[in-house]
Amino acid sequence: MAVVNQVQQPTDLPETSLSPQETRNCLRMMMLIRRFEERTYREYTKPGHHIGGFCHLYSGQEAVAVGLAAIYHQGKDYLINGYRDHGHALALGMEPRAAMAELFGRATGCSKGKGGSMHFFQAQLGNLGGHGIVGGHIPLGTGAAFACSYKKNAGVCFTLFGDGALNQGAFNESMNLASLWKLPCIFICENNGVAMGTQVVRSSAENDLAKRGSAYAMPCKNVDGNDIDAVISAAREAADRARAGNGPSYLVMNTYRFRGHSMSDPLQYRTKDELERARQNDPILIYEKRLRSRGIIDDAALQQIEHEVADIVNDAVLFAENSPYPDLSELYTNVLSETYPLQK
Amino acid sequence: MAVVNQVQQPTDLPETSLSPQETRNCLRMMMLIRRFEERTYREYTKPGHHIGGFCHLYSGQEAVAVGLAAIYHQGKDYLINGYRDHGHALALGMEPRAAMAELFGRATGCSKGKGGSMHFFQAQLGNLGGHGIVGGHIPLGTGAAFACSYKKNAGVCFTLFGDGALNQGAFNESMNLASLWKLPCIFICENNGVAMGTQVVRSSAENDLAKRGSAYAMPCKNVDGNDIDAVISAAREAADRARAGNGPSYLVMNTYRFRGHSMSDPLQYRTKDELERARQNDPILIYEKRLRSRGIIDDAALQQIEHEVADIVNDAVLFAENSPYPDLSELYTNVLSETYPLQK
Amino acid sequence: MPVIPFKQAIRQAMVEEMERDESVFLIGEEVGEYNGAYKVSEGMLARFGPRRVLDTPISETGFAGLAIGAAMCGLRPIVEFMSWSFSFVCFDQLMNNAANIRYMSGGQFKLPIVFRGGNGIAHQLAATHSHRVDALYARVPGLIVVAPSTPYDARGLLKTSIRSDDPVIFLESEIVLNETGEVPDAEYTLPLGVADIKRPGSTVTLICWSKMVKLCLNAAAELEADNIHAEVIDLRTLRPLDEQTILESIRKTHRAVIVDEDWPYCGMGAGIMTRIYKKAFDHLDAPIARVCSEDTPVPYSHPLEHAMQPSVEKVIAAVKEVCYV
Amino acid sequence: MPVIPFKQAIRQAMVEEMERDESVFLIGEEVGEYNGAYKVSEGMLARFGPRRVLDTPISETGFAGLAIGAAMCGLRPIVEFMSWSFSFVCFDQLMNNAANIRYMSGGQFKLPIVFRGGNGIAHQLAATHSHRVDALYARVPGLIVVAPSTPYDARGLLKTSIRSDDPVIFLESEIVLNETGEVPDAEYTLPLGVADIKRPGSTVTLICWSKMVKLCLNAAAELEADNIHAEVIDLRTLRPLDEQTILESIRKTHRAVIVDEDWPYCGMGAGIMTRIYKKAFDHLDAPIARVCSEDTPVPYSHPLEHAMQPSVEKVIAAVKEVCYV
Ligand SMILES: Cc1ncc(C[n+]2csc(CCOP(=O)(O)OP(=O)(O)O)c2C)c(N)n1
Ligand SMILES: Cc1ncc(C[n+]2csc(CCOP(=O)(O)OP(=O)(O)O)c2C)c(N)n1
Ligand SMILES: [Mg+2]
Ligand SMILES: [Mg+2]
Repeated sequence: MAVVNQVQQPTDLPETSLSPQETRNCLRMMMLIRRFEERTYREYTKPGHHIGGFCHLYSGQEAVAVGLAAIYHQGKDYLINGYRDHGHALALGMEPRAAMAELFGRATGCSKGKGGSMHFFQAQLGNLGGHGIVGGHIPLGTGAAFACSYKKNAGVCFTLFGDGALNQGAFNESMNLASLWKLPCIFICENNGVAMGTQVVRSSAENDLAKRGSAYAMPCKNVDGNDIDAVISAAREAADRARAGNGPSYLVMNTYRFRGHSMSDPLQYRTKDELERARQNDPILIYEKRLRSRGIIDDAALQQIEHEVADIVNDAVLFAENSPYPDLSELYTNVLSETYPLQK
Repeated sequence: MAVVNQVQQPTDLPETSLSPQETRNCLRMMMLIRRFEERTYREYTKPGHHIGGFCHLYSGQEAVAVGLAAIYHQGKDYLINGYRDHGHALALGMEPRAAMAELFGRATGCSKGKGGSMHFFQAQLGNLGGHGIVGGHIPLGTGAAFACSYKKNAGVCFTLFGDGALNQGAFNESMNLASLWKLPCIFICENNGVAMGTQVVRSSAENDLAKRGSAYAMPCKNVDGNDIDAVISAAREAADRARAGNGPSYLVMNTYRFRGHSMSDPLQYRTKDELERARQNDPILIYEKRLRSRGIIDDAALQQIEHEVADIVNDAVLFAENSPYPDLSELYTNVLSETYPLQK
Repeated sequence: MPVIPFKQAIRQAMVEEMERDESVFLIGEEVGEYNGAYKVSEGMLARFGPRRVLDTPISETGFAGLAIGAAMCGLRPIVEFMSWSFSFVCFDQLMNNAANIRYMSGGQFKLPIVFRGGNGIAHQLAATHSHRVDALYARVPGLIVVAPSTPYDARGLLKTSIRSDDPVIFLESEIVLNETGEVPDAEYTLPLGVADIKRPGSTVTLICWSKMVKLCLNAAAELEADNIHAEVIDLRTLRPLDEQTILESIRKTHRAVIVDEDWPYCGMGAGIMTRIYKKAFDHLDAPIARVCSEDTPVPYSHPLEHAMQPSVEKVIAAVKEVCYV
Repeated sequence: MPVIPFKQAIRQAMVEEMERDESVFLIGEEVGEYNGAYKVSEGMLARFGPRRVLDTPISETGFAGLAIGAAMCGLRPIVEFMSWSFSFVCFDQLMNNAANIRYMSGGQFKLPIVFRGGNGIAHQLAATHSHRVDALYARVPGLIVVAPSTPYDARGLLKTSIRSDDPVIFLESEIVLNETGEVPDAEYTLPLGVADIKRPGSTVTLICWSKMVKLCLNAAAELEADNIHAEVIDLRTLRPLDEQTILESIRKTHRAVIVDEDWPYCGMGAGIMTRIYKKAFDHLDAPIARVCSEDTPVPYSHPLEHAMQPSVEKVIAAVKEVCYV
C-alpha cells in the first residue's frame, strides 16, 4: 500500500535565507541525529543492553526537526512533541551525552534518568518534552502558546504530533481553542504515513491530512517534510503569522519513518519497494545534493562531518555507560516542589 | 449578539411526501412537546416541587425531534441524544405519563425514576437515551450505527447533540470512525446558537458549524431546524444514503432555545429583540401556517389539538403525582445483570 | 467578623491572588460572562477582563491541558470544572500531565496550577453528575488534594493552593457552596496538609471533610445526649494526609468512625482507613467503623438518593457500634 | 496437558467465544493486521475477517464508546486497550457509559462488553505507561474487574467475562503475558468472583492477584526455610471480591499480608484491606500488613523502577513482621 507522499507536494521551493554556514550546520545536525538514532538501535538490540522501555527512532524525518530548529527563537519559543523525540531534542541543542545517558537511565540524563526515551525534556531551551500518551500533549503546546500570548513576548510554540495522533479528540479541541483565541501555536503533523502498523488510509476517513484542520479557520498546508528548505519556509511563514498576533497555523509535513515503530516492530506491513522509494527521498540525501550543487559542501567536508558526528555519538555512549544510575533516594525527589507538613 | 440563523438557510423546500394525516400528527406532537415542557417548567418552579436535578427544556426546537421521528423506522432505527431529551422521547412515542413520572422520580417513570430528566431511555423504541456528559454519547450513537451495519439490517442511528458538544473531541473521533467504516450514523447538531450562556461565536473558531464536519469525507449541510419540512427532507436524504450503505452524514439543524439553559438560568445574555425575532420563527407557528395554507387544518382543528394535548399533559402530571416512589430496595437493582457469588 | 457564603470565600481567594500576582488567571466554562455556573466567579470578568478570566468552549481536555502547558511556561492557572464529574473526559490530562511532568522531567518543570469545582452528590443530579473524585486523585503522587468544609478554611486553603508550585485538586461540594461562615476581612492563608479539630471530644473520633463535616457536627451534638463526646476532625487536605492529628485523637478516644460520601470499596474512606490502621491498631478498642455511600450508582429519585448517602442517623449508629452501646 | 503462554490462553478464549457467538467481535488498535501490539490476537483477523476483527484509529474515546453503543444494541464487543494506561483518555466512557447506563435506564439496557489489555508496571515504560488501574475500576458499582495470574485462569475467566451481560474490566499484566502454564484442550469456564488458593498454608495468608501471584509463590517457597507456611490466595476477581475465601484463610492463619503493585494510598490493596478488616479484626494476631509500590510516579531508570515495586524480599520481610519473627 503506497503511503508516502500520496498527497501532491508543492513544487516551488522558496529560498530560505540561511547563510552557507547555517545550511552546513543543518546538514550536520541531520547527520548527527541519524547517527545517534542508528547507534541507539544498535545499543538497544545488543545483548545485555542498557536501554529499556519503548524507544522510537527518528531516522528519516530529520528535515522536520532540524528545519524547525533553524527558525526557532531560543529563549522565547517552545517546542513540544510526542514520544519520537530524540531528533527534536538534539536539533534544539541538547547535548548528545545527556540524551544518550537518559536512554541508559543514568543520573546524568536530560531528565535525570526518570523519563527515558519518550520523555526528553530541556526546560532552558524551551523544550517542553516528549510525551507518551498519543495526542495528550497537543493541549499542552496550545497552553505554551497561550503563555506566550499572555505575556505578549512574540514567542510561539511548535506543537508536533504524528498522523496517528490526529485521531485523538485532543487535537481538535486544541485547534479550536488556538484559533478562537488566536494563539501563536504552530500545529505540525509529522505524517510518516503510518501509526504503528496502521497506514493513514486505514485510520483517516480523509486522506489529505491537511484537510483535517479545515474546520478551524486557520491556514492548513501540506509540506514536503523530506525537504528541509520546504519545512523552513512553511514554518517561517506560520511563525511570522503567529508572532504578528494572527493566530495558529497547521502544517502537515509529509515524510517517512525508516525504522519500525519501536524496537519490537517487525515491519511486516511494509514492502521492500516502498522502502526503496523512501530511501531515494532520504532528507539527508536530498539536502546533501542540494548543498553540493550550491557549492556549499564537497566530499571532503562531508567526510569530515561524518567523522565528527561519529565521534560525538561514540563519546555520548561512553559517557552514558560511565555515568552512575540515579541514587535510590532519587525515587522520592521531584514528586512535588517541597515536602509538605506530614507528607509521607 | 445575533445568534439565530446567522448562517444562510437553504430556501428551497422540497415536498416531504407526508400524508395530510401525518402532517397533522406532526403538528400535534410538536404542540404536545411544547405543552409538556411548559408544564414541566411550572411544575419545577412550584414551591415544594417534585422535579429535581437539572432539567433542560426543548421548547423552540420541536421541529427537529418531530421531523426525525417522522422518518424513523421503528424496530430498526436508533436515536440517541444529550440531556435535552424530553422532546425526542415523546416524538418517538414515549407515553407522557412515563416521561412526567420520570421527572417526578417515580417508579413508573420511563427509567424507573433512576435517570431523571437527563436520562430518558426507551429500549423497545430504540431510544438509547438522553445523556448528561456533553458529547460523551456521540461515540455510543456511532456504535449503534455500527451494530446496524454489523447486523446488515438497514437500520440507522440518529445521533443528536448541541452546538456546544461539537467542541468535545468525542465528536471528531466519532465522525472519523463512522466515515472510515461507512456506518449508517446521521450526526445531527441541534444548533440553538448557545451552549449554556456561550454563543457559538465564542465557542467555535468556525462560525459555520456545518464546516466542523468537513474533515471527514461525508456530506455536511445546514438545515433550517425551525422548518419541519426542511428537517424531514434533509434527514430522509441522509437516512436513505446511510441505509444504502453509503455511510454517515452530518446535518446542522439551526434552531432556537426559547427557555434558559436549565431551570436556574436567568437568561441575562439574551436580548428582548433576539427573543422577539425567534418567536417569529417559532417552528410550531411556521408549520401551523403552512398546514393552514394547504387546507389541512383550521381553527377548529387547532383548538381541538390544543385541548387534547392539554388533557394529556394534565393526565401525565396527575399520574406522576399519584405514582409511588421506587421502593428503597430498588437502590440495589439494575446495577448488574445478576448477583455474582459473594457480591456485596 | 463578616459572615459570608463559601462561594464568596472562594471568590475572595481568587480575587486576592489575582490582584497579588499577574500570572494567575481563571479559565473554565461559563466563568466569565455567565459569572460561573454556580456564581462562584461573579464579577471577576468585569474586574479582570477577558485576558485573565476566560470562558472556554466545552473542551475539558483542551482547556485543562492548555492550562497545564501554561503552568509549565510560568503562569499560574486556576481551572474551574463546572463539576468534578466532568474531569473524567480529561482524566489523562490530570493523571499524566499534571501529576507526572515534574517527575518525568527530573524536576525541570514545576506545575503551579489549581483545578477546582463542585464535587460529590448534590441534589438529584443522577449517576453521571454525582461522582466523588477524592480517592481517584488522592491516590496519585504528584498531586495535592484539598477539600475544605467552611468558608474560612476555603479562602485560606485556596490562597495557599494558588501559591503552591504543585498541582492542587481543590474539591468544593456543590451543597456546601451556599453555606455561610465567619471570614475575617484581613488576608490570611492556611497550610496544606494540616487537619483541623472542628469539635474536641474524648469518646470517639469522627474523621470527615467537606460536606460531611456539618453532618458529623450534627451527629456529635446529638450524641452528647448519650454522654458520648465525639471529636470531629476535619481533614481539610486529603493528600498529604495529616496522620498525626488523627492518631493523636485516636490515642485519646480509642475509637474512630470515618464518614465520607464515596463508595465503600476502594473509596476515599477506605484509603484513609488503611493509612491509619496499622499505627492505630494497638490503641483501638474497636475496629474502625465507616459510614459511606451505598455501593450503587447514584439514583435520581429523591428518596433513593437520600437513602444512598451518609446521614446523621447512620453516623450515630456507627458511633454507638464502636462504643458498644 | 498442553503448556501455553498466557497470551495464547487469552486468544483461545476469544477465538472460542467468537466461534460460538456471532455477536462477539474484537476491536482495538493494531489487533488485526499487526496481530496485536503484544501479539495476543495473532491470526484472528485471518480467521474472522475485518468485519469481526477491527483495527481502529488511535481514538480510544471513539472506539470504546462505539463498542458500548454496540453492546446496547445487542452485540458483545471485546475492546482491547493496548495498555490500560490509555484508558485514561476515555475514562468517562467507562465510568459513566459502561458503568451507569444499565442503572440509569432502570435496567432496560444490558452492557455485555469486555475491556481488556495490559495493566501495571512492565519494563521501564515510565510514569505514563505504567498505571495500575485496578482500584480505579474496582471502586465502581456497575463494573466487574478480573485480573488473572495464570493461562488456565485467564482462558476460563475471559470466556465467562465475554458471556457475561455486564461490563468487565479484564486486566492482563504485560509481564505475565509471556508466562506459560498448563491449559487443557477441552473447553471450560471459570466463575467470576471466586478466588483460588494457589498454595495452601497455615501460618500466614498472602493475598494477591495477577503479576503478584508468582512473586508471592516464590516468597512462600523461601519462607518454608523459616518454617513459615504461607497460604497464597489468588483473588482472580477484584470486583466482586471473594471475601469468604480470604476470611476463612485468616481465621486459620490469624495473619495476613496484601501484596499489590498499586500505590499505597487509596490503591487496590487499601481497598481490599478495608473490606476485610472489620470482619477479620477479632481473628488477627497482628495488623494486616501490605506490600505495595512506593508512593511516587513510576521512574524509567531500571534500578529505580525495581526499587519502587514489591519484591520477594519485601514480601518476606512483611510476612516476618506479622509473624513477629
Ligand atoms: C492514547 C494512546 N493510545 C495508544 C498509544 C500506543 N501508541 C503509541 S505510538 C502509537 C502510534 C502513533 O502513531 P503516529 O501518531 O503516527 O506517530 P509516529 O509513531 O508515526 O511518529 C500508538 C498507537 C499511546 N501511546 N497512547
Ligand atoms: C463534559 C461536560 N462538560 C460540561 C457540562 C456542563 N454542561 C451541561 S449542558 C452544557 C451546554 C451544552 O450546550 P449545547 O451542546 O449547545 O446543548 P444545548 O444545551 O444548547 O441543547 C454544559 C456546558 C457537561 N454536562 N459535560
Ligand atoms: Mg505516523
Ligand atoms: Mg446549544
